[in-house]
Amino acid sequence: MKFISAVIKPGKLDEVRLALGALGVTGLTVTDVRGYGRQKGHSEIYRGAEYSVDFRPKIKIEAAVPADLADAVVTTICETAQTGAIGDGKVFVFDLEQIIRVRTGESGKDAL
Amino acid sequence: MKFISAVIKPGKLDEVRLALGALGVTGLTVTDVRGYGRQKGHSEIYRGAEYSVDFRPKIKIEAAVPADLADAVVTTICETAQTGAIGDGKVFVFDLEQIIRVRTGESGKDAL
Amino acid sequence: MKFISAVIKPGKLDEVRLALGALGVTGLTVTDVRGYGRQKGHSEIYRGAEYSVDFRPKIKIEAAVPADLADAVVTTICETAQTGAIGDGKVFVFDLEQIIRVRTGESGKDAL
Amino acid sequence: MGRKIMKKNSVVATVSVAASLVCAAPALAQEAAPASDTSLFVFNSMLFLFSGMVVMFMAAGFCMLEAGLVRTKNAAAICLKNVAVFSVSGIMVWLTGYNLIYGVEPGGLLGSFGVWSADDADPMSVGYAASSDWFFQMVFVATAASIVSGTLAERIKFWPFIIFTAILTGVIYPIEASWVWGKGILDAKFAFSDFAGSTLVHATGGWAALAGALVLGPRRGKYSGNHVTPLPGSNLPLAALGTFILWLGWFGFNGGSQLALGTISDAVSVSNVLVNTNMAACGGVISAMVLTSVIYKKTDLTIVLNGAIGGLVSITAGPLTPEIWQAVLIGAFGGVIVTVAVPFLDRLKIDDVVGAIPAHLLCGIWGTMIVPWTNSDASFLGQAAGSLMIGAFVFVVSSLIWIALKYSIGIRVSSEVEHAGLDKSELGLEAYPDFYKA
Amino acid sequence: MGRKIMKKNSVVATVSVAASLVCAAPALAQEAAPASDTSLFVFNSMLFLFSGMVVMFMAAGFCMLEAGLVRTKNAAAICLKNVAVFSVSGIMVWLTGYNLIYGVEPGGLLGSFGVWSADDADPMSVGYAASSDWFFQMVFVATAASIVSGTLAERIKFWPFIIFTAILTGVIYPIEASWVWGKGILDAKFAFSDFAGSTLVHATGGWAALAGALVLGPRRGKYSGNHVTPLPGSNLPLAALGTFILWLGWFGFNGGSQLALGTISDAVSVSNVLVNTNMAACGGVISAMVLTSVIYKKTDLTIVLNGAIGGLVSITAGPLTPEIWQAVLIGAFGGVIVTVAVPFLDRLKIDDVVGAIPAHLLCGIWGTMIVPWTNSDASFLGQAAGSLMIGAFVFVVSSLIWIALKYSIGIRVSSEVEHAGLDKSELGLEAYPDFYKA
Amino acid sequence: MGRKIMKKNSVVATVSVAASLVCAAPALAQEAAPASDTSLFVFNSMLFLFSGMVVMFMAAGFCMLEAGLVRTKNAAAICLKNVAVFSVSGIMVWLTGYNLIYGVEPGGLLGSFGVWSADDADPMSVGYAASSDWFFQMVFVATAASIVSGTLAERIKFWPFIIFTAILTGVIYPIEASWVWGKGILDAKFAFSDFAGSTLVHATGGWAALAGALVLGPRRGKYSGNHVTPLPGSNLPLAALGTFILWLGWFGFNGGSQLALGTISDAVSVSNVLVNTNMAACGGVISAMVLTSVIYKKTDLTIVLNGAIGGLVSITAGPLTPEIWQAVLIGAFGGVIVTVAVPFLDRLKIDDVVGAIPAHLLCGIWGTMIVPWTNSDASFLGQAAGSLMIGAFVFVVSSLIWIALKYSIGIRVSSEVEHAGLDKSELGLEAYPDFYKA
Ligand SMILES: Nc1ncnc2c1ncn2[C@@H]1O[C@H](COP(=O)(O)OP(=O)(O)O)[C@@H](O)[C@H]1O
Ligand SMILES: Nc1ncnc2c1ncn2[C@@H]1O[C@H](COP(=O)(O)OP(=O)(O)O)[C@@H](O)[C@H]1O
Ligand SMILES: Nc1ncnc2c1ncn2[C@@H]1O[C@H](COP(=O)(O)OP(=O)(O)O)[C@@H](O)[C@H]1O
Repeated sequence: MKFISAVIKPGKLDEVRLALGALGVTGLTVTDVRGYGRQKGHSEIYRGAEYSVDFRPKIKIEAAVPADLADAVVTTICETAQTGAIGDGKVFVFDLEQIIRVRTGESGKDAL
Repeated sequence: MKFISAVIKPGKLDEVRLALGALGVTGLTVTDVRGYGRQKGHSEIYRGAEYSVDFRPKIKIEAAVPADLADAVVTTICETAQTGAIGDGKVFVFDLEQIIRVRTGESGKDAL
Repeated sequence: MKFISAVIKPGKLDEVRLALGALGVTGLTVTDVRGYGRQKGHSEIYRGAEYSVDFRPKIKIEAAVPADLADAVVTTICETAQTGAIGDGKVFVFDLEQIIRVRTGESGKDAL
Repeated sequence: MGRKIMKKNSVVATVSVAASLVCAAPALAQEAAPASDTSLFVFNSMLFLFSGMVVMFMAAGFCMLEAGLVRTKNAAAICLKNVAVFSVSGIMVWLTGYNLIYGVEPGGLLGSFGVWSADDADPMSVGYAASSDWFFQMVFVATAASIVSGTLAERIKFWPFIIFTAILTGVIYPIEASWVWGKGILDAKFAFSDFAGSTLVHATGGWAALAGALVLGPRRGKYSGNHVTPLPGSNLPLAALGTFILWLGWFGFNGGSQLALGTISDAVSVSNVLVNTNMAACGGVISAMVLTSVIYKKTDLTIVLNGAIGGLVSITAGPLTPEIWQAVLIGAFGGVIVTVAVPFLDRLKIDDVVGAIPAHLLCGIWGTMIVPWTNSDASFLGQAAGSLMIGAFVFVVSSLIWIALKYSIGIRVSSEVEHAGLDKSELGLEAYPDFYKA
Repeated sequence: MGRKIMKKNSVVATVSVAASLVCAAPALAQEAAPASDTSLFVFNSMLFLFSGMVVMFMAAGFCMLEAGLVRTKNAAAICLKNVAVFSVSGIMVWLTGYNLIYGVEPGGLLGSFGVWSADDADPMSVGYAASSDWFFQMVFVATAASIVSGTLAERIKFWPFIIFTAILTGVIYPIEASWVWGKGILDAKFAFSDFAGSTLVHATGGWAALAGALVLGPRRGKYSGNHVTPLPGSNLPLAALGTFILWLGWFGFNGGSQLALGTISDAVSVSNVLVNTNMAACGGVISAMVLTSVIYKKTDLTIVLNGAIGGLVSITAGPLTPEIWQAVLIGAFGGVIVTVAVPFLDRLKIDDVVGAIPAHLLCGIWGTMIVPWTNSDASFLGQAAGSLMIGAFVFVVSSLIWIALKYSIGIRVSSEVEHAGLDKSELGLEAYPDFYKA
Repeated sequence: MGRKIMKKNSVVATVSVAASLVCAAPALAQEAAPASDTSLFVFNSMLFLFSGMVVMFMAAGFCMLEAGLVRTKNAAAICLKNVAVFSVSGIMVWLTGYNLIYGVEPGGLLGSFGVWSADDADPMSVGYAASSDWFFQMVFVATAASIVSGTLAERIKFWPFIIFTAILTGVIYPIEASWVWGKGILDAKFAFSDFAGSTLVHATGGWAALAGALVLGPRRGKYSGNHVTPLPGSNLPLAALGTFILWLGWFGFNGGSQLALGTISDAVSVSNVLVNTNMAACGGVISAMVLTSVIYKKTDLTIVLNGAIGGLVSITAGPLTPEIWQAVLIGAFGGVIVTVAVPFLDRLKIDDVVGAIPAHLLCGIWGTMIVPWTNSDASFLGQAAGSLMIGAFVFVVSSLIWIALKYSIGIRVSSEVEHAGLDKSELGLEAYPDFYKA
């Protein structure tokens, strides 16, 4: 089983969710995060003093998926979350040792 | 060492924290997240227009634990976070290569 | 490739970001989290009733880095995030199977 | 320049620190040329209209205070209730309220039911426009009703609450008010004195709220065993704004209750009322501020805001007769009551979300009982009789209605709705949808 | 005690429920000694000044209502617009507005251009201070302008909006207002009756907003195919506060429009106006509350707030003549209009962020057309003529200006700016920087 | 209909654009029948009471402005300070303030210490109710005190701040005000003219704030080397609301400072004062809006709000005498001062959280110095003398008190408390506990 974590632009969440759903990903967990990277922040002026806002708002999507689906998931995220502009984000793939469904205690693929 | 990440219902945090503490888990990190899964969102009406709120508020709990404690931790989370209703959440278990305590630089079990 | 996740005190974010940048870490993802650990919460009084606030605000920093940089990153975080007081936080090191840049589809080191 | 014009000939008078009783003014005023009949009529009507507008704005004050002291998930619902309360009050005072209050026989117990309409057939003998008086009375009723929503917030169902409000404003309040302001039994038999409504408005609202709180029960999660879990208010700047608005409105509330402005004596009285009203609020703030700091080592803003309200309610039964130092003390003791009673109610597991029972009910009783200290026309016995009679009537009738509602349509939302918040469940929206909630 | 002083000799009058027509008052009032010339002058000026101040505060009401109904990322921008609108209005009414309104020939179409200055050369024949009147007229113009900003929020560029505001307040409003209040063509030829401006102020603002909404287009993401995606308001307690402030301001708006206070008849009229104004708002709230609950099974606070405004706008054309039950009904129908029209506009893909078109335009037309029901001096034909003529003029001229602005300097921010929010892009800051936004 | 009643006979007067000097009015007014003694008394008292109520509401305005411009972690603390300041001011003006102001010998330097009480023994020679005047003076003192809390926000300890407030309102302000409004030295020797308090209230508050800012030092993290790190305000809609409330309150502040309303001349003057006050605010908004847009390519709402205040403060020393265009210019220059001075103070590393020093101190000086432009009774020399003498007195005494407090009980919270925020540390709660903070 793989655990896929992707940092994407906030406006892309709905598209990605729908595309992953179509692919058979049954669940997602989403977190609001701030990102720092090649895409530079912007500067704001407040009462005449300039300051730079280094971090940009991003969305982190996490999904546990069967190992055989992992590649497709990664590709789908890349395709749907792409705008082509700097700051589109990253996808991280981890090995997932175990997953358990709280409600039933089922584990592994059954827990998805 | 294992890294346990659990997505649970917001109302269950206190119970889970107390149960894990009793088990000997010394620390936790908590994040507010939104979840999407079998448990469907609900629809709201704002000024006569219906819209669906797809994501439900969830809480993510993360704890690094010694490998031998991992199973007990998973079981405890499942037991205390369970309501029996859809949307109770998942527990993910990862392998943790290393953990270091910032304050002292201690690593491994000593850092817990 | 390694994935480093650090929980630190909120006031230390800027320092850590600058130090990591100097080290060659090109990107970071930051999440606001709440931590529970040795550092106890505090109690507040609202309208004459005391209650304990168990969780303390913390910042989680995540960075994917080349394996050879991992140790330096961990050390740098520990050094810059340290105040010496309880609650300085932890650094977790995970193995990262894969990283992909959404914009280009590049993977591995090229994606950093 | 402007500052000087009048000071020239007034410097003697204004610097005098000799305490001349304000009651002296009327006597002297007779010498001055009186205002014409028309001017008198206009002054009186203006006092009602202007004061009424300021009191109307208290609806916004209650709304902000309550919205600031509930949790985010119930903030829109409490705003809805406040808007609805003011609207329902207006309708009910028109339909039955006004004529219940003023249609009572001298010394009587129950006025006449009937829709009100303006009668200006004989304006000079009345001395003010009929509608100006109605407007002023109406906003008072709305004030009493606003008190209840705060106490019962975060768990009461919307429509049953509205039904109760209609009965409170259309029947309960008018009946008890008729006993005093309508020259009914309490006025005739006990010379009960309540200038602007410490008892008639504030304690009445407080009794209705207390009855509701007892029948409804506390919010889930507030009390477990002997432990109290605070459920902190979500937007304290709004609560502070609400308090300032109420403070402002109180000048209209107490000042307008002089009911006349066309003579020197009335103008002096209104002025004295405003000063005493303000000083009592200052007293309430300062005593609450000092006391919370001493007891808790922290200065709890929400208690201090309640202290301001407590001071204002305390002076409302008799804002004309005290010397300033007396007004300060009366208000300051109101602040003490609030500071002590808020945690005490929690001990009794009576869950009053915004502290309305301490501020309006307890300070209302205190303010009523202390009137004889400064006003020899009132007696402790008469005041006690009025407090008791009105309290018993309002509490019993309110309890019966709450119980009837509870066992018919139900007054409390389900535990799921309470957990999710009334905003989502009853209104279908959120008060602050963009903000991430902890 | 206070409560009783005047009640003694008024108990007969006030409890009477016989419906005497308010028009009876003037006749009787003649018998009373009139106020002196000076008192009359002061009363009239005070009415203007005090009402004007309360109406000025409506600027804060609009600001809060709109800030509460936009998303966080545009909340500071809408505040900026509201502050700017009030300032620009003041300047324009001085430069051209006032003399366009009152410098028109009797029965004419266009007043004179010219800067206003106070002329108090012959105070007694005028009857009030020139500046007091100007102040009152000025705040009316600002009200009309405030309506536009709400509809066009979250996507319009700041400076083009300011240019439009200057033209609206300096030229468009003054010209149409001159036709009625300046005794121009609509007053002379059609006896068009609009007491405080259902058409002259509110529908005018609404037409200008509608023209703008059509030229500007909806916010991105609001409509896709036949699907409407709500973009919920970010701070509903502020929206409730804004509504209460507007409600308060309306007492000055309608009450001050009696334009005189120095006689018994005028004092009675102002009082009746206030009561009817309040009752119409109550009606609007209650009908919107019931209707949304029935249709959607939820009580949408934002619609209820619009209902209050809708009720107030509906009564504004004729707040003096209705009986109370008529005022309630007129307002209640305003609440119905709002509840139905808000989703209807969405069907037409007209994106009105705060519901200003239903509340100000549609209810403005309704309020204007219903005047003849209670006021025999007005005719349905005359009212229709005025509504049409003013509507056509304001809508056409506004559209032309919006189009001219669109194809010259542009009126709409880029899609990136709209996505990021106007606050960051146009103001360089955030309304709530500390809060984490979902 | 309503609109037309009076316009009939006034159309000639109101459309005249000939600029007749307002001073002409008094002369003509003599012909009209005067108001009766009683009406005069009531009008004057009403002016004080009503204006006083509106000025009292400025306390809410300051509270909202400041709560909006601090960070969330200090928002409840600043609300507490504002409530406390208003309460302490009321007590101090009663205990010592009023008699220090008006108990001074003509031409003198120091009034008498003594508790105030109302003396209405000879109402007709005074011409207004004693309490109405006291109420009006009291709210002025509270205004001066409110200025200080904004500048020193987010780092000052609560109780030392309260002690300073008590001294400022009970001693410092009263002494300097006695020199002018009490007919002391500055009035007698320099004919110093300050209609409503550009210097006496606003610059005084500003000097006290500046002294405090220097002794207290900037917030941690604001300045590092030559770099300025903004610490943005957390709730700009509240700041906008506060500004509108202040704007409204200013009509009472300046209008009430005419001190009389019972003659045609006074009614005209109050009206002119209101118009000029409004136009100066418009000028301040527009100049700040244009200037920030030109300099920074962004229209900074917070500067624009300061611009409104700056315009209002600028006109306060002489709102009666300017023509409208002069009022606009005086206010507009106030807006320029604010826009330029805010970043300039940052260069000097004087940390003024809400911009009170530019708006109240600098614009207060500007407003005072420009009086002779429109008022020939004032001289530049006299104005300069007054500005200097009051400035030196207030600044030196305030500095001494701040220093004394600093080295006795300490005035600054620890760095941990500052980091955590005053709300948690001094109040034990949070202003917005439900919201997740970035
Ligand atoms: N090494 C990294 N570790 C963790 N997150 C990263 C890393 N690099 C980038 N990110 C995340 O990805 C986002 C986009 O990265 P950025 O370098 O700005 O653009 P791009 O991926 O298009 O080159 C960042 O805002 C940050 O949240
Ligand atoms: N595959 C997944 N990957 C990551 N998070 C998931 C996944 N499936 C579910 N979740 C998280 O678990 C929560 C509960 O899952 P859901 O399917 O609704 O109920 P249940 O676990 O009871 O079947 C979701 O809201 C989501 O946050
Ligand atoms: N076992 C753990 N798993 C996950 N997070 C932890 C764990 N222990 C501590 N933390 C995080 O690290 C933070 C600091 O830990 P704490 O024990 O308070 O201090 P210290 O690390 O200085 O001993 C906690 O607030 C929590 O967020």
